[in-house]
Amino acid sequence: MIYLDNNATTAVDPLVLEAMLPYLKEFYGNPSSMHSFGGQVGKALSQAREQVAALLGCEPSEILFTSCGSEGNNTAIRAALAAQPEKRHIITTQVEHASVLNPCKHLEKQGYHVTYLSVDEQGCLDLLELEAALTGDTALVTLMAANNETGVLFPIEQVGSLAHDYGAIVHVDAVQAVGKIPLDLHQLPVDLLTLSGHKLHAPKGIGALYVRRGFRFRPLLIGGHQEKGRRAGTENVPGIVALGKAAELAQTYLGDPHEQQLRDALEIGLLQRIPDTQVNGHLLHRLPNTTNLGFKFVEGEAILFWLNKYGICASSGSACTSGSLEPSHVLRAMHLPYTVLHGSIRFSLSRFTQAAEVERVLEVLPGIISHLRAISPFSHE
Amino acid sequence: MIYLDNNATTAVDPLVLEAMLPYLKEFYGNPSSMHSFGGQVGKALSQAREQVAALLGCEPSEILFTSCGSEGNNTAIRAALAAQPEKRHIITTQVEHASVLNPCKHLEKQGYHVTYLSVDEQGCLDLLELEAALTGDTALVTLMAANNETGVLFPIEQVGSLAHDYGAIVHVDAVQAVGKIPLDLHQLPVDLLTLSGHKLHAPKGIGALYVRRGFRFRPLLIGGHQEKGRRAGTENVPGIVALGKAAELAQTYLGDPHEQQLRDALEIGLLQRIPDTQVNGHLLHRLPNTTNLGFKFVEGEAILFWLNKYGICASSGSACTSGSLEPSHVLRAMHLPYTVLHGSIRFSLSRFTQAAEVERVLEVLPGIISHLRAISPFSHE
Amino acid sequence: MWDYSEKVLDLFYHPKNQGPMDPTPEPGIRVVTGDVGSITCGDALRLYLKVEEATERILAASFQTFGCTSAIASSSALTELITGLTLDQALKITNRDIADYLGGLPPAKMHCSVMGQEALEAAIYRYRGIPLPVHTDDDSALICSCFGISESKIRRLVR
Ligand SMILES: Cc1ncc(COP(=O)(O)O)c(C=O)c1O
Ligand SMILES: Cc1ncc(COP(=O)(O)O)c(C=O)c1O
Ligand code: FES
Ligand code: FES
Repeated sequence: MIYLDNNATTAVDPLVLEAMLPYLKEFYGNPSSMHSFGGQVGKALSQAREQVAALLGCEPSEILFTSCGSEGNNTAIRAALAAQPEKRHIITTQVEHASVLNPCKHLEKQGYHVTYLSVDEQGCLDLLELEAALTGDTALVTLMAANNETGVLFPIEQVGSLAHDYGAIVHVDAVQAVGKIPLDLHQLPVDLLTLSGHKLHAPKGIGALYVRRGFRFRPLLIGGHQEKGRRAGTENVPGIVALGKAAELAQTYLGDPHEQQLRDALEIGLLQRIPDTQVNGHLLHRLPNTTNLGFKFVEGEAILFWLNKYGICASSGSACTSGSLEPSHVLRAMHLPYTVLHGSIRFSLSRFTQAAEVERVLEVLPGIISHLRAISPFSHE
Repeated sequence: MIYLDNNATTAVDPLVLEAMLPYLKEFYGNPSSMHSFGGQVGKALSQAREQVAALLGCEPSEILFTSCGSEGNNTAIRAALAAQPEKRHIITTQVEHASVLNPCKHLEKQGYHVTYLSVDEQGCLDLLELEAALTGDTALVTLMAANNETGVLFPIEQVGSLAHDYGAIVHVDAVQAVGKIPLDLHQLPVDLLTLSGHKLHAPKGIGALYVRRGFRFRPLLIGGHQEKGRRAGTENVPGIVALGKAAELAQTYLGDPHEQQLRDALEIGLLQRIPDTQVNGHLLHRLPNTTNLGFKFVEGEAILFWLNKYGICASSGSACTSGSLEPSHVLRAMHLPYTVLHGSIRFSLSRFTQAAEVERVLEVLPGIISHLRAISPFSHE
Repeated sequence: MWDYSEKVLDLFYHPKNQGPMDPTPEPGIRVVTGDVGSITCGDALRLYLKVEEATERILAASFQTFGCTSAIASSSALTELITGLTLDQALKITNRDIADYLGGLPPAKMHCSVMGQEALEAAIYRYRGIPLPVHTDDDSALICSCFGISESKIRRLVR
């Protein structure tokens, strides 16, 4: 099996599994308990918090653990609005993940005014548009660090500074960025930042939210005192330990050119072998592991099924919208031509991807595309 | 180590770990993905949903997976109020878990009127008090099936019927009941029911919410289409598989007298050996695994530290308030005398508890209590 | 789980000077007690002092405590700290001194050491026949988060 769908989810690193296993076996205590069996588990949580903080360049006390990226995004958006309850304006972008867009749509029904910033054909933001949208009534600017479908990076630093000039809170959905590109929250003008473990070789079911020190945070889940009252619920100890280890490992791999070299080899190789193909998204401002390619005149699902037949996993659109039949909202926002819109495939690599796997895609995909084009009524026009 | 704190959290059953491990290793695909690698993971989720449904006597489609009991309770309360937005009254009890009480307190600030039903000295409800509190404006009756501190059972069936007579939605926090006593949702007049995996030998970080078919559910976490749009976020696949297996195992152990026999041996043994000791909570309407004992004139934390020295894990109050200095709100609601209030200890057993472990407690605890009483200023008065 | 120092745990598991003091009169020596807290609020301390009347020196001290790990350790620490001091010297002992002697206490548990200071004050004032100063509600709120205003009133009634 050739797994090139790492933006959907990643394999748990064996070292991560090794780190978490004791907490699925002998160290099952509840960290809130009044015995040293539970107490020693509490120490493991502290260590994990330090590991995650180290990757992000923040303080351990600024990290709270969640169950996934979606919870992080939902929580951050609510917390930001609760911190400035008198303001009624939100700025986001048209290409956000559903776990940001859907809460925003929901808030529109509750009387919030939401600006969805557009992107250009390369998926990039226009800072002038952002500046024009910002007002003293803007409670929140929420945008992603890196796009899950195209890998395009947004200029968090500039956006954050501008937003802060207007007194808005800045939330960054960094689910796709964390572990793939360096982030330094000591430097970045960001108040809240979301990450999700299963995108960086930790298991599914664990995530984290960065909350800048001093931020008047209001929790989404209320109940017990866990996470200093910022997230109720018995802590997912094995998941937290795993995320800590995954963060530590990610840091050691940051800057390793391996993924980008293979991604470039794949991208260039396919562009050379398959005519009428284009890269979707800015060529430079992009995650090192992602390429989104538009194969004109063919349909994405058909390509995926063929790839699947060869044991190759890739994706069209984002994993959690691919159950629907609509073309990707991200590519539509980029105003890609219809010929490309329906035939775009995302390959997303990881540190476990091997050169031979890329080779194999280069071998089989040209045949698949030409087969599908042969039966397409459009390619002959 | 002698672990008698199973109401705080339980050990993962080795069979549960075995079932989930493949999903922490080779089967890491995203169930929403468009390749068969992700697809086979989707099948595992369906199976787990069936296993949980079988334990509860409901349909698989009525189960949605959450990250913990607290998320389940928070979600259920919000969903119930959203389903009847015009009603402004909630009924709960004084002895609920913080993840029910704190949302209720929060809702009071938002204009809801909340009735906190009292309990008697045995921790039992008065159905007449419930009936007197119910009105046509009651949106929700939320109460626990079994109390985490005393194990006392509430009469869910009668409460549910009464509540339904008045058109209220019924939510049951069954976090402590599921897996310990039989529950049959085909029969029970319940609309929403919460459970948490780590209380029944699944790992921390997974839970489930039962939502009666036809209930107009509104999700707490919004975003992707996971869980049929009822809970956004990439599914915690290993956790879900584990919960499924844990539910299946729990079903096979239901009715096994082992836990209750040991609990009774422990309780009777301690009552016989230690004077001025009482059982807190109704002797019959109680979980088979729990005993809460009040040792007069001594303080709970001191007892726990001594037990800890002998490698015995127990608890005073609920794990998530033991960080605070207040005596348990549950025991206070029962109006226990102050002599008992501060010196109460919960022992909670599991199917893994062994007779020799109970023996050991019977050996050491009498000495601990008499030592502490010797240095207490009250016992001589 | 509280992160207690070794010293706290040691004095908790092996308290020094525990138990009531023999009240049989000895010439030139007085035994007094100082009480604080009550069973209502979950912690109480009775301190016994054996004082040499000529020198006002504390010849021995012992305690009985109803309370948590740190309350028991604090009480025991107090008795060690004050043995051999004159009453005037002992009055200078603060709860900080007790906590320091214990190698520190978790912040949420600092109030457990305050009880020691209060009991000492109570015993010495009783020895000298001075009425006990009334602590304002503000003070007690500072002292212990489990003594709410109403509870500190209960506490005085019970006392
Ligand atoms: C009765 C009850 N409800 C809810 C919860 C919360 O469950 P969790 O810790 O999984 O959020 C617990 C346990 O802590 C409980 O005992
Ligand atoms: C950019 C982005 N944000 C948020 C999420 C949601 O993360 P999760 O699936 O862990 O809830 C994802 C992935 O699905 C994502 O790619
Ligand atoms: S042709 Fe099948 S989805 Fe449109
Ligand atoms: S005496 Fe330590 S908590 Fe009150």
